Amino acid sequence: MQAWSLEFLPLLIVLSSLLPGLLIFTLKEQQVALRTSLNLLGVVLKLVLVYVMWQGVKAGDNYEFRLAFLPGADLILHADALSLLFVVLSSVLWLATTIYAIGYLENSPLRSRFFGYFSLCVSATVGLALAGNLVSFLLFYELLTLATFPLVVHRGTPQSLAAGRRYLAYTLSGGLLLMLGVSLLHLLAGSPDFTPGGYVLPLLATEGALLKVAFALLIAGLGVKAALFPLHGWLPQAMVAPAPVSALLHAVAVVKAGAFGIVRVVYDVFGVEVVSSLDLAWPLLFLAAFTILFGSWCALAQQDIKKRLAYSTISQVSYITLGVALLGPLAAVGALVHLVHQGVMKITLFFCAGNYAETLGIHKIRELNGVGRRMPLTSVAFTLGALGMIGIPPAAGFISKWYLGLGAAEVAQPWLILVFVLSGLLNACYFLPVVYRIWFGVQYSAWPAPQRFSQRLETHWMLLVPPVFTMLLILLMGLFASTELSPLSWSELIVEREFSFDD
Amino acid sequence: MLSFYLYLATAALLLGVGSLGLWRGPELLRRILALNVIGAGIFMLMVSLAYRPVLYGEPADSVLHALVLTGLVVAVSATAFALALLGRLLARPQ
Amino acid sequence: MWPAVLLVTLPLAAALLMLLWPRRARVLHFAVAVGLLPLAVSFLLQVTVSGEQQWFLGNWGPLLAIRWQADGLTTLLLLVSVTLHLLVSAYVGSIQRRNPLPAAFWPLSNLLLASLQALWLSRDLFNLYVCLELLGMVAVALVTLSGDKALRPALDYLLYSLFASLCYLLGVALIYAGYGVLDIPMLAGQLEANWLNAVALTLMTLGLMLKAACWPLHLWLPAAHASAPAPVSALLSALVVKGPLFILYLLWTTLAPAAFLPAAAYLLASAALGAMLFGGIAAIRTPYSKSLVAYSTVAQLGYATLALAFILRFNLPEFVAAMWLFVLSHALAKAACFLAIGELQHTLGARQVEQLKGASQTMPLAMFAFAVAGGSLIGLPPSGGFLAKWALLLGLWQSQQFFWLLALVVATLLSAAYVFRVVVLAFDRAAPTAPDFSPQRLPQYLALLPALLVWVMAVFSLPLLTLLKQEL
Amino acid sequence: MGLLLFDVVLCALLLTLAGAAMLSRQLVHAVTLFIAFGVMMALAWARLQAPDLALAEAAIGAGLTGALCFTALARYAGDAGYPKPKLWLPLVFVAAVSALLLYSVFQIPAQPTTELSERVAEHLAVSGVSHPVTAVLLNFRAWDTLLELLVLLLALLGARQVPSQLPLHAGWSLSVSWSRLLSPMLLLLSAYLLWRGAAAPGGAFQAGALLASGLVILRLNQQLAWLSWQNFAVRTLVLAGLIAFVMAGLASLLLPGQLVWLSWPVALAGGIILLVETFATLAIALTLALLVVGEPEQEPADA
Repeated sequence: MQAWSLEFLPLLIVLSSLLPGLLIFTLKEQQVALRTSLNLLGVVLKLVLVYVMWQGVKAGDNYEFRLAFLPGADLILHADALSLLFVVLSSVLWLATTIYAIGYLENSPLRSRFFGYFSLCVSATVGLALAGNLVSFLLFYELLTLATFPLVVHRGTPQSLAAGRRYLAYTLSGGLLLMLGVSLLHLLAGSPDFTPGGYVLPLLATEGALLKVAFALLIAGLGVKAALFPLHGWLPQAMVAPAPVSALLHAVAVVKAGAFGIVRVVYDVFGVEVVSSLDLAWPLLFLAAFTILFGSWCALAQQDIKKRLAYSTISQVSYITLGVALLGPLAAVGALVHLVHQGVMKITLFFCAGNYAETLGIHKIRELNGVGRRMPLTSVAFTLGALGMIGIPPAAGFISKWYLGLGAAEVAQPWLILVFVLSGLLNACYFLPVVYRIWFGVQYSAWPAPQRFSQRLETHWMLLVPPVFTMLLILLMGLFASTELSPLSWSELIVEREFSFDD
Repeated sequence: MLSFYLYLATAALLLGVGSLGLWRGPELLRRILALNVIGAGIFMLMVSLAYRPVLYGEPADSVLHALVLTGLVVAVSATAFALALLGRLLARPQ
Repeated sequence: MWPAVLLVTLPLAAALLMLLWPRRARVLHFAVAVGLLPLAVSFLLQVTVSGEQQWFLGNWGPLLAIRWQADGLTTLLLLVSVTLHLLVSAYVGSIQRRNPLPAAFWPLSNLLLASLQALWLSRDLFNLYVCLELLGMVAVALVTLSGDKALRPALDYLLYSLFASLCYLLGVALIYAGYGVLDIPMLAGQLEANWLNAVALTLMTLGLMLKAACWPLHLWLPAAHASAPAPVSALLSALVVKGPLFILYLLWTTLAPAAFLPAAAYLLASAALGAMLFGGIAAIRTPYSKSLVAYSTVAQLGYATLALAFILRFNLPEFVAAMWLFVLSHALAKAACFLAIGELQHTLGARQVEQLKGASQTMPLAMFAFAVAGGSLIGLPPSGGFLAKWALLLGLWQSQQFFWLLALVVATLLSAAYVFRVVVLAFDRAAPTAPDFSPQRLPQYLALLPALLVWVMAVFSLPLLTLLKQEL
Repeated sequence: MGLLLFDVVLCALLLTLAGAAMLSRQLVHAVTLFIAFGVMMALAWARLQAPDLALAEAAIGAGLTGALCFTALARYAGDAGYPKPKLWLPLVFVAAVSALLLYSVFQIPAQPTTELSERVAEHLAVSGVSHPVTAVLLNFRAWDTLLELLVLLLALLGARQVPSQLPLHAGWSLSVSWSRLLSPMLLLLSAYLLWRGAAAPGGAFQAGALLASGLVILRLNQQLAWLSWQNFAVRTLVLAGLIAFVMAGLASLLLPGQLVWLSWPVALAGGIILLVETFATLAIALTLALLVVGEPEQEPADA
């Protein structure tokens, strides 16, 4: 691999969505073809570049791009196994979501603005994944907030504006806490690159109290985006955004950014050793466990499909946090693989919810009665996603929950198994009735607002392909979990690299 | 020596009187006058300071005199501008 | 000497010529404004390379002469003033057809630049008084350009400003009474901690705080800045209020005896706290968009004042860097804000914040400029405002000021609230305010330019810190 | 002893006049008292051995400020009355502040630091003039003076932005003839003051202010129709002081060996100062006159 590509590939991966995004802003509303091709060009380019980088990282290449930024803290884009996991996830799902969004927003106004911010949002996410130190992470974390805000308020209705205000209130406060934490840590330890095993170990003896403060600030800041209880208030409201936005927000961009940040902070900043010797994991563990149950419990009460999915996200993302907080290798595998699996499953569910809403005008769960016959493919995808969420094999969700359970057993926290079982039951309680209604419910009234998008297919093909594609991913990830290509084996590789420093 | 302190005290009291006028007003014109009284107090302080060497048989401090002269011109300019603004403000149809 | 002299005299001479031949004013103005930019840049480079320079005007040697000094900070301020001057005049030129400012704008803005440059360079207590007085009067004259509605704010501004200069002058007189010296570097370290100096410094500080609109002495600012024409407000908020702040910094970092520093730090810090909180709250509550930006100036100056207070208490390089980074980034960001709001206000015929509904569809560029500049006001990375806040945070952590960290958090949230108050409205699609005429592109781009500059600033943090001679 | 008595009376008078001006019920009284106060100030300057200031104060402080104030006063004719302002709260506060200030000024050491004066005396010989105040103003601290001329110009520019019409009364024949007699004398007197400034009290400001009063008197008596900003020659003269100053500064910077702004070569210093002062006098006179009498008729000019 040539030297320049080692340096510039990470930057190119960020730019491959940023530049098309900026170009799209300047386009006129009617230039549909140009806009679409720019979008797809960006997606394809990014996927190719990510593939090259994946091969490189597997071979042990060290990709790193540096730019002088703050004194003592460069802006670093660095590719390691963990960042690549997130980069691959976001690029693949960006492909699906872009196609979906093109179909979803056909003929709606202000599309240039939408796709512009959409690309910025993905750039920020990828940048965040590649960020090589805390300061760079903070930068992309804030940019992500700014890029997603216009998407949340895209509809411009009073509801979406209110949701946007709340979103900002939460995420900006979170960003601020993160900034406080990052600056404190910068003062204590500087801002070196993320290091497997962390870099604050030398400070453990002298600065224990301040390290605890920094950890709390960082987790609180990240917890806002990861929707940890009690910082989750923005998420259910943000549902007013268009379906592709919700899909992206929940599966990759915002929520996962928080979870990913927690992974980074625990493994690569503080390190398992420091976290356990400062007893920092316990509060996080309890909080995550509570959020899992709380989210599921709230989801039960929701009658709106997207709202139910939103609360389900709150619950599911906390599995990742929980897995991280367990501090064991098996739990870590579970957490990382869940990061991917949950993303793919949740995006499928949101695509389907969007399809129901767009094609038939269905927003409430009771309106789903009998929709399986009208939209079979979408419904199959939805069912598979739901089963995965509950953790039923062979869907991907089973794998991650299995590893999390093993992890809990490994670190001798059997009570957590109880949490998993309880949460699984709750999951079943709020997903199975929906599935039941879809397939076996009797349609009791006409569809609220049916539209005919296609002669042969149940809906527009661009709305149908993405959920089917992600559904296949769910199946494949579940069935071929043991192959080398699967997220599971990649997660195992990451954990091997992370934990080899602690043994 | 006594007169030196007398003038110093007068300067301080002029500042007080001017501040009183500035606070009370009520007319804007009086406030502008009050600012001038304060200015006069400061100039008197400076001129008294310039007078100090005279007490010891030396010539008065010419630098301070020059500064006060500059200050006077600045003060009259500012007053003129303020009065012009005031004039326009009052002449304006309500 | 030449660059320094030309940076002051060129705008001055240009103003005189414009007054003689008003018809040529615009051509002359742009020729000079464009010419000054490379001059300021080369001066900056020269000072960077060969270090601090100073001159005794008239070649009379210290004590007798007025001292000019050009260090990194001064040249940076000179450059920023020249840049914003050029930018704002380009904006005025670009809206000339639509709503021309009175012809007096051209000479007055040149005089404003000249007096600012004179102020940045001067290191003489009395000369600074004359500069302050000059600056105040140009500023008031510029405010009156928007006609009769600005009369009362302008007069109030003038009276407050006069009173403030008199306070300052009294302080100078008292210092002179004790030491017979007006030169600041010569007085450095000389002042004893006695009653007379305490009174003198208090008076000067109060006067300067009144001029710099430090809370609670800010009462004149919102009305004056809101009623001035938008480009003038941009200059006033971006540059004019920074002049007294600069003098305040000079006074307290070089002149004041160490025994006074803690008390002054408390005074300044409480003023800063008030500014950050009440300025922010006022900006959130005001119904008018320009007042919002004006109150935001009050709030933002609070950060710089806070940094100054902590310079006095702890003398960490972080705080010095924070103060001047705040000043620089605020200058650029606020210019962008005022130009953008002015453009929105004029095109949409909207004086109230509520009327900016849907502006992101009708005038995306101007709104984007406002949002980008607002990002720096909030301190989002990677903007200049972030840089400043980062330095301040590091300093506060280092000196373990947990209360002030909390205050900073609250203040930042308040600034986010007032910036996004506008931005959220701009995304309202329900009933967008229709533009009165088709929006002009060039002025909007000109509003965007400083906003982008302030974000670019973040990349140049290291050179900036080198110039400010601060190592973090 | 007699001098002290004079001082006591003068100070008491000053304070009384100022206090009365601030507290009087009617504004017209306030202005009158203020003018009287100005005259007394001039007296005080003379007593304190500041003849330059006495001259300037007499012309600028008492004369021109008074004229300006009366002009403004005319506008208050139709103005509604104001509520009687509070007295005691401000009085108590101000009394406290004054007490503080009194205490502070008594802390001022009676022994002056004379280093700066010595420096002035030392360099007076090479300053080009023999009167120290003029030397400070136009040589040692010439930059202050230049900026101060700018302040004066700005007052005019600012005032021009906010024109307001005052009806000019037709000249009263007696005053017209008197003014014709008076003004050449004023002109002569101011020229003398200017010339004298090089060696003795007097100089550009005093001369300019005196000349300005002559111009104002004539203008108010319907003379000098050319006295308007619109007139190019007038404009040139108003700016002449600054232009001469800046040109002299730049020119001297071009001379070999002169590396610093506003440093006059020793041989030319006297000439340069006289040149600058002459133009400054004209500029000050015209600026002040324009400030007092305003423009005959206004037309807002757009860029």
